Amino acid sequence: MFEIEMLFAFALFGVGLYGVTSGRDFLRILFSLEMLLNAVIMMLAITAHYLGMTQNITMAYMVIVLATLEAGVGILIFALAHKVSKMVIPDDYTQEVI
Amino acid sequence: MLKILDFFNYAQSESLWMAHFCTGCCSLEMAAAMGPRYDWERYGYLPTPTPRQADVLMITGLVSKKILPALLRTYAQMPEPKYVVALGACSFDGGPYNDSLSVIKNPTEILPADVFIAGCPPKPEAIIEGLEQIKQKIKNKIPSAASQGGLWKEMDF
Amino acid sequence: MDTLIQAFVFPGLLYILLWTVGLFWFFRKFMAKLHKRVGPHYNGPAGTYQTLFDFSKLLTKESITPHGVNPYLFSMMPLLALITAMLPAAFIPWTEDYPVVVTSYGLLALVVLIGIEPFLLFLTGFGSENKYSFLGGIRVLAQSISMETAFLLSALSPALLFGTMNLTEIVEQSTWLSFLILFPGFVVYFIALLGLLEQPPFNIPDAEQEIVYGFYTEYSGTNYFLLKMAAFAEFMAVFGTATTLFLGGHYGIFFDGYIFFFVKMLMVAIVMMTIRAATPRITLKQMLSFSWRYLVPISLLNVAWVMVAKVFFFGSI
Amino acid sequence: MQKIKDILKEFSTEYIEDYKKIWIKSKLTTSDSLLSVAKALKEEGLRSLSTVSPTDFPDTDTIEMNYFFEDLQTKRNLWLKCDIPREIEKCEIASLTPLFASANWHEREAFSMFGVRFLNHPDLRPIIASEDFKGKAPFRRDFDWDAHEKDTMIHMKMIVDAFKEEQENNEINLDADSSEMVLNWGPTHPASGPIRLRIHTDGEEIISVDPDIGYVWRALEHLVTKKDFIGAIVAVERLCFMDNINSMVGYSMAVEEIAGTEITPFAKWMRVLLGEVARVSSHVMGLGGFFNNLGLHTLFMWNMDMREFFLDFLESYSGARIATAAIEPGGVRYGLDMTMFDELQKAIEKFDEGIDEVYTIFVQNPTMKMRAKQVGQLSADDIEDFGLSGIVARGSGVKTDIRMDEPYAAYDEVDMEYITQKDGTSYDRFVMLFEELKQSVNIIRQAKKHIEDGVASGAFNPTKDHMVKVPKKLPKGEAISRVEWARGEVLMHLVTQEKSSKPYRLKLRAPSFNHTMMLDHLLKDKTLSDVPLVFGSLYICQGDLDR
Amino acid sequence: MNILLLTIILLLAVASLMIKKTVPAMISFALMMLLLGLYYMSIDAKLLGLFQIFIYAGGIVVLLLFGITIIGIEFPKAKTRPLAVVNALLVFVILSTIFFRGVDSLSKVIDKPTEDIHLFAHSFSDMVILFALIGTSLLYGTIKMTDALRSKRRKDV
Amino acid sequence: MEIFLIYTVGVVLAVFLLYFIGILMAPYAPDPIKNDHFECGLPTSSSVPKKANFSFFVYAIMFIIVDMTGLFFTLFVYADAKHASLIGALFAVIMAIAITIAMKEHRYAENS
Amino acid sequence: MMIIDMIKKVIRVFRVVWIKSPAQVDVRYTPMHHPARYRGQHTIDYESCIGCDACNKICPVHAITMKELPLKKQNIVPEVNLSVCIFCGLCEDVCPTKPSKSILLSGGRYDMLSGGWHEDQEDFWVNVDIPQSYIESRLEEEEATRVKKELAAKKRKAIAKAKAMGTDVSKPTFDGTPDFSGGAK
Ligand code: SF4
Ligand code: SF4
Ligand code: SF4
Repeated sequence: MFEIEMLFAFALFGVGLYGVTSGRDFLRILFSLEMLLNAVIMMLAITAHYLGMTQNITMAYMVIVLATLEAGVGILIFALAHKVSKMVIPDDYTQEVI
Repeated sequence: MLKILDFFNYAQSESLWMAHFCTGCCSLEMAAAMGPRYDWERYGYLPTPTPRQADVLMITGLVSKKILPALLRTYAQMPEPKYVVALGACSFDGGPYNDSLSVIKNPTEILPADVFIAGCPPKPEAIIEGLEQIKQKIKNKIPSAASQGGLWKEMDF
Repeated sequence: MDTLIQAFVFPGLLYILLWTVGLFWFFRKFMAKLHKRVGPHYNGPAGTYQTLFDFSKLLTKESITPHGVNPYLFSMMPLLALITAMLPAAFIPWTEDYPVVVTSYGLLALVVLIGIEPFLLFLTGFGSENKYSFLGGIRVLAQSISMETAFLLSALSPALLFGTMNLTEIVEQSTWLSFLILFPGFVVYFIALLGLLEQPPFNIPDAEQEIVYGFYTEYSGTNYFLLKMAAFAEFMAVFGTATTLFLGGHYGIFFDGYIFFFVKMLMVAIVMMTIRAATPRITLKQMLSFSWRYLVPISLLNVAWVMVAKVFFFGSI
Repeated sequence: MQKIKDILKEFSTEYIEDYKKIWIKSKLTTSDSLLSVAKALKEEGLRSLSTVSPTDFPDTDTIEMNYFFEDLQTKRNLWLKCDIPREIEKCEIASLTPLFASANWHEREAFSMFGVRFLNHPDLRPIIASEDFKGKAPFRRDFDWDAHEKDTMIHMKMIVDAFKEEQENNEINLDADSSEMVLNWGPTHPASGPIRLRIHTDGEEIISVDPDIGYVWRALEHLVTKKDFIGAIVAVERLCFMDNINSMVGYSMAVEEIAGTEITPFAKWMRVLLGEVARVSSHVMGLGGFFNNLGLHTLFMWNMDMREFFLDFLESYSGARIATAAIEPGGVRYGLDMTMFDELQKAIEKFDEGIDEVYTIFVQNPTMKMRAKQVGQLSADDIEDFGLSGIVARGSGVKTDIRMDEPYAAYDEVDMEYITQKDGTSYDRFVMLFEELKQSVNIIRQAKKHIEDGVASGAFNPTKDHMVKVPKKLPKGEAISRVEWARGEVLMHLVTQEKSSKPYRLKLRAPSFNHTMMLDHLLKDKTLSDVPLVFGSLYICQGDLDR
Repeated sequence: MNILLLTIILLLAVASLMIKKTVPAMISFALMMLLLGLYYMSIDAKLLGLFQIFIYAGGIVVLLLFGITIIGIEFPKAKTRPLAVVNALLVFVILSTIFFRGVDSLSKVIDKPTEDIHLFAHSFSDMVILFALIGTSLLYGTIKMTDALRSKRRKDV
Repeated sequence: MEIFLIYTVGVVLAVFLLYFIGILMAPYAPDPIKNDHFECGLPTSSSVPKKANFSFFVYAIMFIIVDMTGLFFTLFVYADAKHASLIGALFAVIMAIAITIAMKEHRYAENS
Repeated sequence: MMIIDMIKKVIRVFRVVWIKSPAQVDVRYTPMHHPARYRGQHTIDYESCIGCDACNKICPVHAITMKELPLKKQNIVPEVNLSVCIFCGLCEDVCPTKPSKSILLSGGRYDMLSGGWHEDQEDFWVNVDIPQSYIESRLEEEEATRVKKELAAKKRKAIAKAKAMGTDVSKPTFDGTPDFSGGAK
């Protein structure tokens, strides 16, 4: 079980990586970032469960906090960039932001 | 099964909600009927903000040409089953404004009502009495008048 | 079998239906009383059947799906809203031995479930393709984010005081002293509750005079019935949480029992209704600034107070 | 007064004469000098243009334009006339809108009703009249509305098409990629009544407001010309049913002036009494409506309870709760049975009981203050420029009240004072309503006492004195009468022909028309939440807005 | 059971990236997070699971909805890069290889509870002050940034 | 956990039961005008915008931060040492001050 | 401070709970306020009506139609379409009959309902049911008056003649008009 669930965590990481690198719109990029972080949380949780590393869960809380802050800042940056250059897909940004 | 249907029919008749729409001065007496002295909520009537949740549309008197499309559209946008009450002389033939340029002279011919309450404006007692008649109509399973005919079906609005 | 009964009878469907009908009746009657009116009167004793009829009628009315909307989203949302609104009932200790689920994180689960509701309401507004609904949806979003934080923080204060998030334990440990310590928290909770339930002065999302009926505008018939029921189930959940957390649950004066729980909930409802009858609506901007300038800092300070009180007065450490 | 005459003397006029106490009546020989006259008058201090009233004379082939200028500070008024040709192509006159902001909608109204074109008007679109009267002049004497009537269905289609066309225009004008939209506020709306505000918003923020009115247009001005002098009260009282007595008083005064009848003191006092009762019943509802627009129905309900008692008195007196038809040219319609005063006494007691609660709970309401003190600010300059009146004007500190400026009925014997507030915000208007309510009840008390004393001393005979006969046929003449209506100043301009039994022309200048004009001014850059508040505080009734 | 849950999660994750329409994508993302929370609960990390639901369904989704309402719900089509798939696959393979090579050295302890809820308050509580500082500075920065932008726009207009 | 799942399933079933009763009993008569959007009884005056002008973004960020604070307090529930409790209280006070200052700043920036 | 203020207001509103609502009467059966002068449904007294047509002329909305009677003097009697009438009471005011008006609104009924169809409203009349016997009796009366008049005319002629001839006229030549008015009701 342990191995298979870890495998899923890696797969989620892969999906996240795909989303970040495939040049989509900002919403998907944020999704993917969340997925990347969630893969990490998953790994932490699984190791905590199967290997008894209790402190990993506390680490996972921290990662959640991090993920949230990151989402906040990310949205902010995208919103500001959108206001300036009216673009939705980061690859299309041509103007200087602010 | 029939009993259940009867129950729902009874429920329908006892809970009439009005669309919030005023076209003329009769709505003043409608407000009075809502007020503390007459309090039509005692009988289960309730005004709702949108026609989407209403059962009864009140033609509150005067219907001018410009508001007729809004009236018909409001009626059309109410969900089935729906009923119409006409208040005041205006809703029959324009009442005191019969000689006027801009009122519709035959609102009930365009949108037939189930009950007409005469007066100008009718007393709140009369309004409540008229709504009781609609309750009776629903209990006797009489289909609403406007669904039976009327010029509104041919009109474009 | 037992759980089926739970799902359909006691804190489940039938109970919630009864509650909905009864609360709607009570609201109308009490509001009428404050308006110097009588309220529903001629249908059944003191008009008690009136709201039953109302709901039956709504259930059997036509539900309109406007064109241009996503029909699945449009009719799924009321269902989801009702389901999410009914779930918290499982966590609330109605009587001595009656939470369906006893968990050590009951409080958090309640807060989470109550917090999801505005998001669904936002989607109802967003999915209706109607301007009023659209504005209403956005207002729901803005309002819920400002009120939810205060709600969460004030709801946490009993847990912080008693050192547990198990609702049954919270009820068991509550005393007069704890009530006094938690009183500021209760006030904040109450204000946040008004905001979360969209009650005056915070009934901004469905402000009739501004944006016809907010996110309810396009809903009719069965869908509206479900949404309305969800709203009342939400009322129940929030009142129940208030009673559990701050007012000592089912504990009574001479004996304990559900009746006290009920009475306490009604008391919360009465206060809410009276506020509703005495305060006009404020604007979205004022609500936001009120919430972020006063409510949230006060709720944070309240948390600090509770933690200090825990150390120095309550003596649990 | 003399100064105005001096100014007028510089231009060529047919006559300059005194009319009533505070009016000057004059006629210009040509319409060309209108603009320069107006400019001079504005400099002199006549800053508000009350209304523009064309009268159609097919016999002499002219349209007579009547301008009513007012000076709210020193109470000098001017009635200026001039003739313009009647043919549709040549029927034009210089617009006064650049000088007098209040002329805007009045000129548009004259344009859509009489086909008078105003040169240099910034926005000369038809107003009030529905789409099917576009390009026609329905109020001209020779307009054949029987023929017009035949195509009602086609006209309906025109009206509907206009709505759809508007939508398409909006779609084109709006940036599809932005958050801007045009929102209808009304007519099927819980708070609006039959009016539509086209609100151009960006999210919650308002960019502009364009009131679309005419949803209850009944063409009352046209209607009265089809009824005889007594039957016309039926039309005039329907100006707005909230306060119908005072509008009938105004009309009756105009008729009496032309007929040269003097009514009895008892009838005068009855007019004061009934008028104030009607004002109370209107104000009480206005107070409730104001709070209704804030989402609080309690005050409305309580006030409805209070109002019923006043209506009871009206019903006992006249036999109808609302459509009383109780004032006729020549006096008041019914004699008075002194037992009716018991009911009035009950109403006053009820009022005294309730008003305290209203004050402490609602007028002093902190939430309401917080909201209403920030929006809807009108300065005294705005009031004069836009010709506002009634509680709106007094809320901004302008001392104007026809009951004292130009006392009619028995108001010269009534003991009363100007009530004003300083700031002119929505809150001040609300307080004004409340204060005036108290004032009105005070006047009712005075009038009641006066009548009771008069009856006791035998000066009045309540069953006989109420009417003097007014002849059925009036001589040729022209009169204006002003009354302080619940909502502000109503000006009636009545024209009669020789030996006719019907009014020839009646112009009703209703206050809500000017107040609605202010909406755009007040709501720009505010948020959507302020719409009902400001709308409610301007105390608009759609009945007299559209007429 | 867990495997099924995880499969659904993975599918939803892919779906949320692939669905064109915004709102359904958002819903599938939220659902995925919800299921992930349930999964954590099922492996005995209850608080973590609740946090997951709370933060994601309550916080981040709302935040993203904010973003959507500002930026607009309709996005232009993006050109996809086929290389990204290869890239992601490669990373996945490398990660798994590394993991499977070292997995034998890990010793499984089944009986120990997953969560120690007291751990945080015991040992890490001082950290929150750090968080407070970070949060405060973030907030301050945000306000400065938005306001700078707004005033810039105001000057432009 | 299982009880909760069964309860959930029961609730879902119940709600769907209600829904289907409603759908079965209700009449159904669509028509183009009825299905048009409600806009105060007139044809729609413009289409629904696809985005909102939202000047409240700051509040969203604040919400996230306070939400995180709430998360930390949830963990503080299990604090059983004096030290930890006092740290928590300090944390709350700092956050309160931070939000107050931020709001002041925000209002100042709004009004300037 | 504001919160305390608000709480005070809330408490004051709450005090209303002890006030009894004025809505205690079931208004379906009893009106709340029904003064003697209430202008409701018309009653038309066909006996006293003199058929002067004044009410028809004054009515601002043309609600009154005059029903033709086969009588000579009182040849018309008003009938009112309640759908059109606006209950302004002008017809009552103008009616010249004394002491009681023959078209009477005062004290009328308040609930006037009809079916909502346009046709239903078109025949929503206050009818005057004039029994045939009344008409007959009036006819006879008229006949009698006519006869009387004729006789009087004859008499006058005779008198004139007689005067011309210079005879005494103080005594009628014919007396005893038969009483036809019995059985009018
Ligand atoms: S019937 Fe009378 S009260 Fe009613 S709308 Fe017409 S005029 Fe007004
Ligand atoms: S009450 Fe008025 S409307 Fe009715 S019949 Fe008499 S005069 Fe005509
Ligand atoms: S009812 Fe009166 S006014 Fe009418 S015809 Fe008869 S007598 Fe004349």
